[in-house]
Amino acid sequence: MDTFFLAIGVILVAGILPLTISRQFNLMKSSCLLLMAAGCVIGLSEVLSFLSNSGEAAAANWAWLQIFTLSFKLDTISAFFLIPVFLISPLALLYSFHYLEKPEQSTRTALNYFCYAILVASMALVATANNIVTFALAWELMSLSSFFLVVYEYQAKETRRAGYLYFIFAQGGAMFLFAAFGLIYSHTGSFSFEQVAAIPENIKLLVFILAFIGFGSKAGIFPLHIWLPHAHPAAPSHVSAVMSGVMIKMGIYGIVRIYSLLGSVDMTFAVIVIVAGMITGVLGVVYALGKQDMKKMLAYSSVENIGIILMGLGIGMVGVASGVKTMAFFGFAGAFLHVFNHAIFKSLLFMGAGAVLHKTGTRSINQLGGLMKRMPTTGRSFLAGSIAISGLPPFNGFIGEFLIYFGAFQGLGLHGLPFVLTTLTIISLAVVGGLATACFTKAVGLAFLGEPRSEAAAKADEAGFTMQLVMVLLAASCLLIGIFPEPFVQLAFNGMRDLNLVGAADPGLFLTLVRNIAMTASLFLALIIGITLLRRMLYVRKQVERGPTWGCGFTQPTVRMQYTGTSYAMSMVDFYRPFVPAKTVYSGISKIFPGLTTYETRVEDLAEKYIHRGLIRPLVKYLHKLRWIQHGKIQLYIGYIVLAIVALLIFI
Amino acid sequence: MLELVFIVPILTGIIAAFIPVQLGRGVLLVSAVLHLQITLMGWLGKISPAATGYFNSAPEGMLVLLVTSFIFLFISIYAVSYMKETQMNNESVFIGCMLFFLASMSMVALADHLIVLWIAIEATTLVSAPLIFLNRSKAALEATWKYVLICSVGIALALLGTFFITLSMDLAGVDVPLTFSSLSAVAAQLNPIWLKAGFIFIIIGYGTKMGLAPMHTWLPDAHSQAPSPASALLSGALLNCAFLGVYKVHTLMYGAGMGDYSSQVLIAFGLISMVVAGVFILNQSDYKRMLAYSSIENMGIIAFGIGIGGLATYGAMLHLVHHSLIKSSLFLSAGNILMGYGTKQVKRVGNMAQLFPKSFGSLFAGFAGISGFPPFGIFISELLIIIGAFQSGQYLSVTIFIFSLVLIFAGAARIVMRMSFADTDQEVLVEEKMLRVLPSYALLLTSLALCVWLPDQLYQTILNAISVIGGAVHG
Amino acid sequence: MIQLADAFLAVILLSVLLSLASNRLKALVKIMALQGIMVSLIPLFLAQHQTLEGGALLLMQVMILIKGLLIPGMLFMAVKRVSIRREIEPIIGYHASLFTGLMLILASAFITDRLQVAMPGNQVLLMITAITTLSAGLFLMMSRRKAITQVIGYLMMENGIYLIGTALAKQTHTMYVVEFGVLLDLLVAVMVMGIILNNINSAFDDVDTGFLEELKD
Amino acid sequence: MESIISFGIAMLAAPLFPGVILKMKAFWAGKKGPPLLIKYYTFFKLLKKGSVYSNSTTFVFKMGPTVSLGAAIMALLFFPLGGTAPILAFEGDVILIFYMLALGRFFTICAALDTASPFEGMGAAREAYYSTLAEATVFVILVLFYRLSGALSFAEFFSGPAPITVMGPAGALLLLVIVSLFMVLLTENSRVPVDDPATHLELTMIHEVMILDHSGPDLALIELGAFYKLFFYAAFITHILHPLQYGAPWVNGLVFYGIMALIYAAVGLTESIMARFRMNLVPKFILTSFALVFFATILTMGVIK
Repeated sequence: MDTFFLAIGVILVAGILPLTISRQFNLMKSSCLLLMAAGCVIGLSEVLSFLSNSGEAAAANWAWLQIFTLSFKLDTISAFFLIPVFLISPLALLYSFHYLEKPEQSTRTALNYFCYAILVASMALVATANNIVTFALAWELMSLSSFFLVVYEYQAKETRRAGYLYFIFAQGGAMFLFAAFGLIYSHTGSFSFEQVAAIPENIKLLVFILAFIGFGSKAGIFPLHIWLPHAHPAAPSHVSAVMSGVMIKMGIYGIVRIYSLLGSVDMTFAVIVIVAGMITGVLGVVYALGKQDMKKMLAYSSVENIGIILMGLGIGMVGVASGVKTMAFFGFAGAFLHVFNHAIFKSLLFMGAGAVLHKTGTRSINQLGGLMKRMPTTGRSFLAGSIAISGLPPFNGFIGEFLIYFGAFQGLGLHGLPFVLTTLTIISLAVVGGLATACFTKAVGLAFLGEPRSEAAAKADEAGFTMQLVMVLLAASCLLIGIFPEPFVQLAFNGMRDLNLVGAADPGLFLTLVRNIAMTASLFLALIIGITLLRRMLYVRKQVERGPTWGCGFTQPTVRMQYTGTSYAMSMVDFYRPFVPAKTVYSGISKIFPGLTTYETRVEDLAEKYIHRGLIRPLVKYLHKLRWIQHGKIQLYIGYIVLAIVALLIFI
Repeated sequence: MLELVFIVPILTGIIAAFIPVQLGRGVLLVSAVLHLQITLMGWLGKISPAATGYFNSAPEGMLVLLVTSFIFLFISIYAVSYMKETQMNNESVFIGCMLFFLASMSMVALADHLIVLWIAIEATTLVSAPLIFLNRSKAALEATWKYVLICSVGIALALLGTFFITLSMDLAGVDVPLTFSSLSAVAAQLNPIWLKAGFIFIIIGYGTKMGLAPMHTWLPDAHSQAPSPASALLSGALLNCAFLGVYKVHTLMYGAGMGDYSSQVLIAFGLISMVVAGVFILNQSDYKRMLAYSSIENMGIIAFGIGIGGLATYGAMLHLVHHSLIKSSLFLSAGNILMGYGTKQVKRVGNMAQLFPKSFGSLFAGFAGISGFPPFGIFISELLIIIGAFQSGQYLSVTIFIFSLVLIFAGAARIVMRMSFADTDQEVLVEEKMLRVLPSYALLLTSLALCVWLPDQLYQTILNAISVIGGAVHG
Repeated sequence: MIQLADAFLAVILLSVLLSLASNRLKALVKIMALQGIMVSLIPLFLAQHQTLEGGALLLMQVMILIKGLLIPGMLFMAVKRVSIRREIEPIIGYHASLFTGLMLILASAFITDRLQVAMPGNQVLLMITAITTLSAGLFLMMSRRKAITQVIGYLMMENGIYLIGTALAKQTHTMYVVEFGVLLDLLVAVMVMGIILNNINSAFDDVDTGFLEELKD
Repeated sequence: MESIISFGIAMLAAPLFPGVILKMKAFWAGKKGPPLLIKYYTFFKLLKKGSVYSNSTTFVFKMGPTVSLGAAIMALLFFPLGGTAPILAFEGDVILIFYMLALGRFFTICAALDTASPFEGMGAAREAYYSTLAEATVFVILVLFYRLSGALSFAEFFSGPAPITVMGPAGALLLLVIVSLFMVLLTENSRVPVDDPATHLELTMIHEVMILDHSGPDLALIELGAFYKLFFYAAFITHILHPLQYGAPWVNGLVFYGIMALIYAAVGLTESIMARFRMNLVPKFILTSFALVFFATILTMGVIK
C-alpha cells in the first residue's frame, strides 16, 4: 500500500510542479510528463504485482478530523480498475505534449496539468477508498477536477454549456450517492464498508438503486448520459480520452463495488443492470450513428460501451442470482475485460479525433474526408481503434464481447425471467455490434477515406510526434491483446478474485476458450497475410493503372456528391425512429428557378429532449411563479411573519 | 472578564468616532486583533465572564464568538483597503458601526440571560442599520427600512416569546434566574404549553433575524445593498448570532422533553428556507442577492441539521463554522467584483478568469466550497447532515433537502460560470489589490485547513454544544 | 381600583379602534400618546403589582415620559416636517379596518378564553386588550402605506407586548430587566426609524412605502 | 484428413453452385442460359487481367477483397461440411465466425467508401443497414440452437450424437428457422428480392455497387469470397434440413452436395418468381425472418424443459 501512496504522491507532485514553473513552457510539460509517468509506472507495477500474487488485500487507515478514518484498501477489484487509470493517464499526457502547444497559454496549461494530476490521483483514490467518507471525498474531488478540465477552452459557449451540464450531473449524481451512503449508515451505524452486507434485503435494493443512479450519472447510463456528448467534445482531446476511457469507468467500478459490498443474490439487481445496459447500449450506438460530430459520436459510443459493460455485469449478476457459475464468471470477466479494452481503444479514438481536430479545425465528419493519405499514422491507428471498438476479431474489443456472449449463452438453459433476459441481452449485443460496425465504418470511411470535403481537410497534415507515438502504441496494443489475450484475460480473472459472490470458477474452460480464440486470431492473420501474398503474386507483371473513380456515367462528379455521414446513417437511424427523433430542416423549393436551398437532418437525444421539456422547463416555470413571494411590499412581508405565527400556533 | 470582548469594541468604537479617519482605520485593525486575542484567551480558559448571572461561556456561544472574531479580523483588513479605494465619505460612521456591531454580536455570543440575549440581538439590528444605509442611495434606504422594520417586528415577537418563557417558570413555580444555564437544569419542570408558545415566538422572532423563510424577506435586500465588508459580516456573523438564540431555546425545549416538536419546526423552517432560496437563486440576476439567498439556504441547512439531531447536529455546527468562513469570503470577492466591474448585474460581469483572475479564483473556490465540494468543509457537514437525516428516518425531508441542494447548485453554478467564463464588453475599472484579495483567500484557506485538521478543542467544544440536544458522533 | 384599571383598559381598546379608523396623522400621533400613557399606568392597578418599589415607580415615570411625550413628540415633528396630513388610500379601507379591529377584539376574547386555564391571576380584560393592541399594531403595519403609520403600528405592537408582559409576569426580580428592555427597544428603534423616515422623506419627497418596492425578485 | 479433403472439395466446388442459380433462372425464363461452369471461366478471366485504381483510394481499398475472402474461408474452416468434422472447432466458435464475417463486411464497406463515389457510398450504407438487422436474426438462431443442443459450435450443432435437424424432436421449430435462415441467406448474399445482382441501375444495387471500382484479380477475390459466403449459408441450411449421418463419408458428401444444389436451385427459383423489393420493404423482410426465429425461441420455453 505504501508504494501505492508513493505513486499518488508522485502524481500529485507532477501536478503541483507545473504551477511553479509555468514560465518555462516545454520544461514544465516535460517535467510534469516525466513525473506523471514515474508515478503511474510505480502505481502500475504495484497494482500488477498485487494482481499476479494471490496476496491478501492491503489496507491503510488514517484518522481524520476526529470522527472519521480515511480508509483505503487495495483489493483485486480496485487493482483491476486501477490499471486503466495508471496506463492511459500518462499516455494521454504524453499526447498532450504536442496537443497543447501554445506557450502564451502557459498558465492555463499548467492549471490544466494540475487538475489533470488531481483527477488521476482522485480516480486512484476512488478505486481504493474503503469507507463512505473517503469514497465521497475522492469522488467529489474527481468531479471537481474533471469539471475544470472540461472547461479548459471556456471561451466557446458550447464548452461553458457542456461544463455546466456536467457539473450539474456530477453534483446531482453525488447527491444520490450520498443518499445511498446515508441509507447504508442508517443501518450499519458505521462509515465503514465492511458491514454493508448486514443491512436488510429490502433496504439493500433501495441502496442499490440510489447508488446505481448516482454511479450511472457518472458512467453515462441512459438517460443520465446527456452530459457526456456535450462534455467530451468540449474538453481538450487528451482530457476526453481520459474521461471517456477511464473516468466514466469509475461509475462502473462503483456499481461493481456496491454490488459486491451488498452481497445480495437478488435477481432484481440483475434485472435493473441488464435492462439499463440494453437500453444504454442500443440507444447509445444509434445516437452515435446519428451524430456527425466526431467527438460527439465517440461520446455516444462510450455510452454504448457502458451499455455493453453493464450487460456483462448484468449477465454476471443473473448468473449469481440463478446459481449458474460459469455464466456469472464469464459475464463479470467479460465486463471487466471490456472496461480495460474500452479504455484503450476509446482513448485511442479520442486522440485520433483530437489530432484531426487539431489539424483541420473541425469535428464534423461531413467536412472531412481523405485524411488517410494526409495523416497516415493517425488514420491507420484510428482504423485499428475502429475495428477494435466494433468488437471485431482479431482485435481486443472482440475478446470482452465474446466472453459476455459466452456467459449469456450459458444462461439460456434457465427458465422464465433469466432466460428472457439473457435472450434479450444476446439480441441487444448483436444489434449493438452491427450498429457499431456501421457507426465506425462511417467514421473511418467518411472522415479518413474518400476525398476531402472541405479546404481544411484537404490541407491537413500529420499530427505532432508524441501524438502519433501514443496512438501507434495504443493501436498496437489493441491488436496485441486481440491476438494474445491470455495474460489480459488472466488479469481480469485475477481482478474478479475479490468479487466474493462469484467464487472460483473453472479456469480450465476459460483458458482453453481464450487460447482457441487466440489461435483463431493468429490463423486469421496468417490467412490474411497469405491472401495478401497471393494477391501480390497475381499482380506480378500485370498492368496497374490509376484513374478517376468510375462515376457511373456522371461526367463531372464533385467531392460534394460523396455520401455524407448524415446520408449514410439516416436510414438506419430512421429505423429506430420513435426512440431517436430526427429533425429535418428543409427550406423547400418554391420558385421555378430554385435558389439556394438547404436540407439538414439532425438527430436529437430523446433523453435530453424530454428531460428538458418534461422536467426542467416545467420545473423552472413553476418555480419561477413562486418568485412572486419576494415582491418588495413590506406590508405583506410582515404578513408572512404573522402567517408563520398563526400556522405554528394552530399546530401547537 | 470575558465581557471585554464587547466592552473593548464599544470603547474603541466611541474613540474611532472622534479621531481622524486615518487613525480610525488603525483603530479598527487594532480592535480586531485585540478582540481575537481576548476571544482566544477565553477559549484557552484564561478568562471567563465576570457577570455570571448575565453572561457565560457556553460552548455554542464560544464557537460563534470565535468565528465572528476570526472573520472580523480579515474583514477589517479588507475594509481598510476598501475604504481607501471607494473614498467612503462617512468613514467614521462606518468604522464606529462596525465596531459596535462586533460588540453587539460578541454580547449575543456570551449572553446567558434571556433578556440580555434579546437586548443584544436587538442591538445588532440597530447598529448594523447604518452600515446598510452607508451608500445613502435610494435602494440602500429601502433595504435599511425593510431591515429595521421587519427585524424589529420579529424581535418584538421574540420578546413576547421571552415573556412566555418567564410565564412558564412562574406557573410551574420554578424560581431560578432567567438564564439559559439555570433554566436548562429545570427545563423539565417548566409549564409545557407556555414554553412551547415561547419557543414559537422566539423561533419566529430570532428566525426573522436568522433569515429563515418565510421571515427572510429583508435579507436579500439588506445583504445586497450593504457595502461588501458589512455584507460579509452580516452573512458570516450576524446570522450565526441569531441562530444562537434559536438554538438555545431549542435546547430548553429538548430539556423539557419537547425536542420532537421543536425539531419538526426547525426542519420545516429549514426546508422552506432551502426551497425558497433555490427558487430565487435560479435565474438570479444580481450576484450579491444570489449570495444573500445562499445565506438563507445555509441557515436553512443549519436549522435542518439541528432539527434532525444526532450526527446531523455535528454537521450543522461544522456547517455554521464553514459557512461563515466561505460566505464571508464570497462576499468579499463580490465586493472586489463590484469594484472592478461597477455592476451587480450578473449578465454584465464576464470573463473574470482572464480579466480578474485573483477574484475569479476566490469566487470559484468559494462557490465550490459553498456547494459542498471538497476540500472545503461544507462537503463534510452536508454529508453528515444527509447521513444523519437518513439515520433518523426522515426520508421525505431528506429528499426535499437533496432536491433543493441540487436546485441551488444548478442556479448558482450558472451564475458563477457566467461571471467567470462568459464574454463581456465591460471594462475593468479597478485593479485587484493584494490587500483586498488576500482576506478572501485566507478565509477559504481556513476552511480548507479545518477540513484537513480540526483542532481538538474546537471539536470538543462542538461536541459539548450539541450534547445538550442529544447530538453525538459515532464511528 | 379594579374598576379604574378596567376603565383604563377600555380607553386603550378605544384608542386602538380610533387609530384604526383615523386618517389624520396628527390625530393618530395624539392617540398614540394617550395610549402610551395609559399603558404605562396599567401596572399601578394590577393586583400582583400592588407593592410598587421605588425603582419601579421611577421606571414607570420614565416610561410615561418616553411613551407619552418623547416618542409622540418626535413623531409629531416628523409629521410636521413631511407636511402630510392624511394617510392616502390605505390598502385596507377605514371602515374595513374598524371592522377588523372589532373582529380582533372578538378573536382576542376567544383566545383569552382558551388560555384561561394557564393564566395567573384573573385579568381577562387586560389580556383581551393586550392581544388586541398587539394584533392591531401588526394589522396597522400591514394595511397602511405611509412609513410613518407603520412606525405607529410598531409602537402599538410594542404597547401590546408590554401589556402582555405586565399581565402575565409576576413582579419578580426579572421584571426590571423586562421593562428596561422594552424601553431601550422602543427608544432606539423608534429613533432609528425616525432617522430613516427623515431620509426617506428627503430622498423621495414622501414617506409612501410605494416608493420602497424597488428591491424585489 | 477427411476434414481437409472435405474442405478442399468445398473450396473448389463453391463457384459451381452459383452456376446452378443461373441455370435455374434461365430455365424459368425459357432460355438456355450460360454454362454451369461460367463462374470458373469468369474467375480465371479476371485473374488474368490487370487493374485500374481510383486516385482516391488507399490501402484500405485493396484490403477489402483480401479480408472479405479471408473471413469467408475462416467460416468454412469451422463448418462441418457434409457431415465431416470441421478442421477447427471449439465451444463458442459460432460467435467468432459471425464476427469474422462482420469484419469482412467492415472492410468491404470501407473499401467502397474509399472510392469517394456517391453510388458506392449508397451501397455501403444499405449493406451496413441490412446486415445490422440480419445479424440479430442470426444470433436469435444461435440462441435457439443453444437451447436445442446446449452447445455453441457448428461441430456440435450438426455432427454430434443429437444433431439439430428437422427430423429431430424440435423439427417444427426448425422449419421456422429454415425459412428465416433462407431469408438471411438472401439478404447477406445480396440475392433477389433484397438485391438484384443482375440489374443495370446502380441506384438500386447494394452489393454490386460497392465493388464497382474493383477490377482484375481484386474483383476475382471478392467474387470468390462471395461464393464461399453463399456456400456457407447454404451448407448451414442443408445441415438443418437433413442430418448427414450415413456413416460412409462419400455418401454423406453426395447427399450434402445434392441438397446444396437444391438450395441453390431454390434461390434461383426465388429469383425467377420474385422481383426485387422496394428499398423500404427490405427491413420488413429481414424483420420477418427475425420474428420467425424469435417466435421459435419463445416456443422453446414451453417445448423444451
